[in-house]
Amino acid sequence: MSLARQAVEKRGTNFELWSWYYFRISGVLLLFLALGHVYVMHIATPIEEVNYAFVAARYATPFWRTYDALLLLLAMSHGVNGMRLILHDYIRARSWRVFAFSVLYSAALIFTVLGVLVILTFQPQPS
Amino acid sequence: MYHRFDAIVVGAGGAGLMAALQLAQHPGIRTAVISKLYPSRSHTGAAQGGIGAALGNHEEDHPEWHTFDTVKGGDYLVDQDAAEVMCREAVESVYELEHFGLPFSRTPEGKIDQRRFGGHTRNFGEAPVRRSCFAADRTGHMILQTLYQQCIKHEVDFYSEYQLLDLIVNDGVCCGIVALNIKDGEVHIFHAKAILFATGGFGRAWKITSNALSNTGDGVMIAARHGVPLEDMEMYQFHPTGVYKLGILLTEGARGEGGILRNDSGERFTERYAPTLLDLAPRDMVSRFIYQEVKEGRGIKGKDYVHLDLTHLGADVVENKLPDLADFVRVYLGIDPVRELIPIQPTAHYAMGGIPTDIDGRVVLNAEEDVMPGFYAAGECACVSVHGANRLGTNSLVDIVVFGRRAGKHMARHIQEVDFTELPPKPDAFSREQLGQLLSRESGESAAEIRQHLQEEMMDKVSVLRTEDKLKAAQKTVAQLKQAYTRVAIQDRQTWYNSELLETMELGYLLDISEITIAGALVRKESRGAHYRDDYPSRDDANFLKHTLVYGTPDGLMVRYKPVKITKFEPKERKY
Amino acid sequence: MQVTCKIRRYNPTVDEKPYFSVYRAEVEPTDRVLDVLNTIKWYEDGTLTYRRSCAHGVCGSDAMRINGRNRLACKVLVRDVGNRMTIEPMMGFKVLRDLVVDMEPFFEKYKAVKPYLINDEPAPVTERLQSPEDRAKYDDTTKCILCAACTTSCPPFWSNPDFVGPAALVNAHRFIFDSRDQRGADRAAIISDRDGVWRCRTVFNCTDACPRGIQVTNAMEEVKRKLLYDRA
Amino acid sequence: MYRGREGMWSWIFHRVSGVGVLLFLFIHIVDTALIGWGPDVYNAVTTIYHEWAIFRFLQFTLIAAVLYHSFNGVRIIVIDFWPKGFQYQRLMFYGAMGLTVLALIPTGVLLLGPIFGIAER
Ligand SMILES: Cc1cc2nc3c(=O)[nH]c(=O)nc-3n(C[C@H](O)[C@H](O)[C@H](O)COP(=O)(O)OP(=O)(O)OC[C@H]3O[C@@H](n4cnc5c(N)ncnc54)[C@H](O)[C@@H]3O)c2cc1C
Ligand code: HEM
Ligand code: SF4
Ligand code: F3S
Ligand code: FES
Repeated sequence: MSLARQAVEKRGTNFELWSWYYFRISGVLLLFLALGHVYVMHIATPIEEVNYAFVAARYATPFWRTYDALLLLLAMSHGVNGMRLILHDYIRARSWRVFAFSVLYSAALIFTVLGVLVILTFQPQPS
Repeated sequence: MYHRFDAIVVGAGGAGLMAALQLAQHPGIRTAVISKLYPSRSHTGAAQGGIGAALGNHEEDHPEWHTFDTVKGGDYLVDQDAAEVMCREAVESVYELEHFGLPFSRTPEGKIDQRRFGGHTRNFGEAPVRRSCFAADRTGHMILQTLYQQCIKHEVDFYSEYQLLDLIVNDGVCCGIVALNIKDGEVHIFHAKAILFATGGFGRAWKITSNALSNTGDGVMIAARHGVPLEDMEMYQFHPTGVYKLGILLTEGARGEGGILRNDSGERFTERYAPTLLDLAPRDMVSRFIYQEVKEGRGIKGKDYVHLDLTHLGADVVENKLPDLADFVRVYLGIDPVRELIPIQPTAHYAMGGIPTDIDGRVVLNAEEDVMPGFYAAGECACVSVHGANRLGTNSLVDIVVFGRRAGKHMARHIQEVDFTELPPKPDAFSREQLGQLLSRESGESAAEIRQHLQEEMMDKVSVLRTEDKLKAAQKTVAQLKQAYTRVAIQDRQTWYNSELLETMELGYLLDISEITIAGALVRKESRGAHYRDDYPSRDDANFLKHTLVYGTPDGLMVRYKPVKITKFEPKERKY
Repeated sequence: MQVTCKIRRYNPTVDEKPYFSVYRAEVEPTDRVLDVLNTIKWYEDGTLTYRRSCAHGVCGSDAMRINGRNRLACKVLVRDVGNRMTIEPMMGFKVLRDLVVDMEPFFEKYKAVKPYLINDEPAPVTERLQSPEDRAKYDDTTKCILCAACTTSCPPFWSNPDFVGPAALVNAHRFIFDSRDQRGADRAAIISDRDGVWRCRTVFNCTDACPRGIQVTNAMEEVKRKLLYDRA
Repeated sequence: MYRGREGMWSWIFHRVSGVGVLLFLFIHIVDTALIGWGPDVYNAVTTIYHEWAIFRFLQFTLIAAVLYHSFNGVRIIVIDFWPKGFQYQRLMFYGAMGLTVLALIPTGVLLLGPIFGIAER
């Protein structure tokens, strides 16, 4: 079978196009969210003041919870998509690749669930 | 290894690919293309200026006018029946190339753009005509790419980096070739019903040349070894505008767009020699004008070159119509062609002569035109004699597409009519012995020194201006060099990708070609087209309106003649 | 002038691993690097192996790494590289011998993008018309000589040899943007594959390496945008 | 080795910074999750972040990575969507670098200053 035909057969969807597009869109959103996050947490607030109370106060409003949830989901999907490309680039052996992708996707799932749970369920305790 | 195909095409330049494409259109015919270079590396890709065809996209034009120019340009040594066929089929061939996808430059109406070229005129010599169809100054590149692309589309079988070593002839019938897989050094036998040689030119016999390092005339000499005579080998074209010292070609399109040649005092010297066509006179003449200027001390700073002046054309024309030329000049000379004059000198360029064929590409063996069944040739290695004593610019690309096409078609017919001829016993014995000798000789002469000596001698004595004395001297030198070559030794003993071995074999072909060229030049005691003899400065139709055929025989070279075919145009004095 | 030339050598049939040979040669500043190689091969070491043909940058035979960058040996002058040069084969393809690499996979990729005009309508008697503006859209990418300098300078390609690579994409562009071609979509299927144009990370090494001055990266960006916007 | 130019360096940095930020994101999720264990645990961890110089350096690097990745990300997007973008890729690389360095100055003073005794809070 010619290489050309193989490529056509393999495709079926335009997944890579959307992945590429998603990098750009999530990138633009992240530009504001991530830089905003860095600004708020590291520049505007002296880092010594970032403690339990600070976080608790912040999470009193749904705004910051939404903000953080968005940031988390976007950064995670964008970053994992990036890692997917990188692994595809550098890990050529099939077995290793299966292993690497399993690790990546499992980690992504576990950490996303963990992160989302924290953001949604956090209840400040009196200190 | 043994292979069997119906057709073998040796050479993947314009001529070879065009033939292969014709063959590929017959699903029943199995074709292989053998080439020592990857197809896209063939020297057709270097052609710049354009391909001539009387499309008349700008102004009235007719194939007959084109035929006349071709005949006159070739100083009447052209076989006119062939020229007629070529100029007629040029038109459909160019359209066919366009349909294949060739990206021609376009006129505002979207048609193929055309420009002027040396020697191409309207109404039998009245004034220059726009006949050269072009794609910027990369026409050859586009032809080569387009044909290669079409071959991919038609799934042609390529054996790239296989070097032709020998032709297999059994009892007068051509039945195969021997080739070396350059990569692993294995010798392959290709058995076939029809074999086409399209191996290109041999400019590397000269020191200053526009030709590729691989243009060494392999096919021409291998054919000659099997009793095929070589026709009109003394007719070798020097292109007027090669980059000084390097020989890299600067297209005639530059003059087609209005470029001017100037001598040391800035004079447009062509006015003195060719008042009508000026800088666009045919190449043999312009090259001679330059040699004349140099000889009379009007070369730049008294040296052996003159200037090509494009400064009045403006940046727009130079950058858009001659972009590659501008690039060459900038890279290799460090000069800006928009503002500065370009040093140029004539450069060995094109072989009008070669393996004699009829208009269907069949190789002919004598004046009676007896053919060698199954053997075809097309392109620069062949001589249908459409170029006679001097080829017009753009006519070589026409030659390769028209006669490549015709040869391919004829082969397809031939293949359906005949059976395979059996191979003779041990068809590869000669090649193996040749390789074995070169690989085993421990010490001896250096190929590089022989090559250098040969090229200098040919440049000095067998180029634009020739005399009996010079030719005799060159003949002696070449004989000595051939002697030395029998003792040549190489350093590389590997069979794996041994390029030194191949270069050394190629030198052998160049030596033989030079010998034959000189033999032809010595017997032609007249001046005609590219062959100019200081001692016989005029054309002599009474004695020399005929082709030379040089045969290699065990007792040395033998010269015979073949009449020129004249149909419409009686020889006249050639003035421009 | 005298130049010192360090060349990476390797003959897989006899050498265990690649090594460097150092040569000195007497050349002119205006000589090409190819002339340096020829001088060495012809007068010093006949076993030195490389490809070459046209000697003026139009056939694409002699792309190699000269002082760490992909160049055609016949298109770089000695005066531009100085009197010390290191010459190595292109990266990413198997070395066959010294500076010669295996080009088969390269041409396979080229073929994969269907690099030929596809137009099934019966051709007219004369030429198909095309306006100069339409012709200009793909002019740049018609210049490609398939030298592989771009593809072998591309980091994603080095690690992932399945990437079709810039050269094939340049040639796809050549046809996608040709108004006479009818089946850009077919070709796009291959290009938009996992190892298609989306693998390009805009590294620009390819553009820098292209001896024909083709804006390689831009050609790929045009292809990406075409895929993105033209969703027929 | 290949001697790439700005485009290659920008890509190497982009890739490295992207991976770096993603790894940090994983860590960051874990440390934030500790907040569920109450103020004592959480504050203990954040204190380490604040007091240990090495963590301040890490944070600085992280911010540098985020900044560079963001600015260069914009550069890539401009190249992708603006037909003339490719002509300015080199310029934009220096632009992204410049902005990163610029933004890192106040960050550096705030984060690293205390270690060297400047900008004491
Ligand atoms: C710089 C330059 C510019 C030119 N410009 C023009 C122009 O503007 N217009 C014009 O009409 N003409 C022009 N010409 C002339 C024209 O380009 C050539 O004559 C023509 O392209 C020759 O084509 P070909 O197919 O015969 O041979 P080539 O294209 O030279 O191909 C020869 C083929 O044979 C193969 N081959 C050779 N020896 C062997 C072997 N031993 N074993 C296996 N394969 C072998 C090679 O690999 C190659 O594939 C130009 C020529 C030059 C040098
Ligand atoms: C802040 C704004 C961000 C912007 C504007 C941005 C932009 C981009 C863009 C455009 C790409 C695609 C690169 C390409 O196709 O060549 C990309 C890749 C990547 N990004 Fe981001 N990004 C941002 C934030 C992040 C964050 C927060 C992370 C980590 C979680 C991240 C991790 C990655 C990774 C790993 C890649 C893949 C790199 C590669 O393949 O070379 N990015 N980014
Ligand atoms: S795009 Fe340029 S570098 Fe790439 S193969 Fe074509 S000519 Fe060579
Ligand atoms: S080097 Fe490679 S990543 Fe893209 S811009 Fe060129 S193909
Ligand atoms: S030898 Fe032809 S490109 Fe260099």
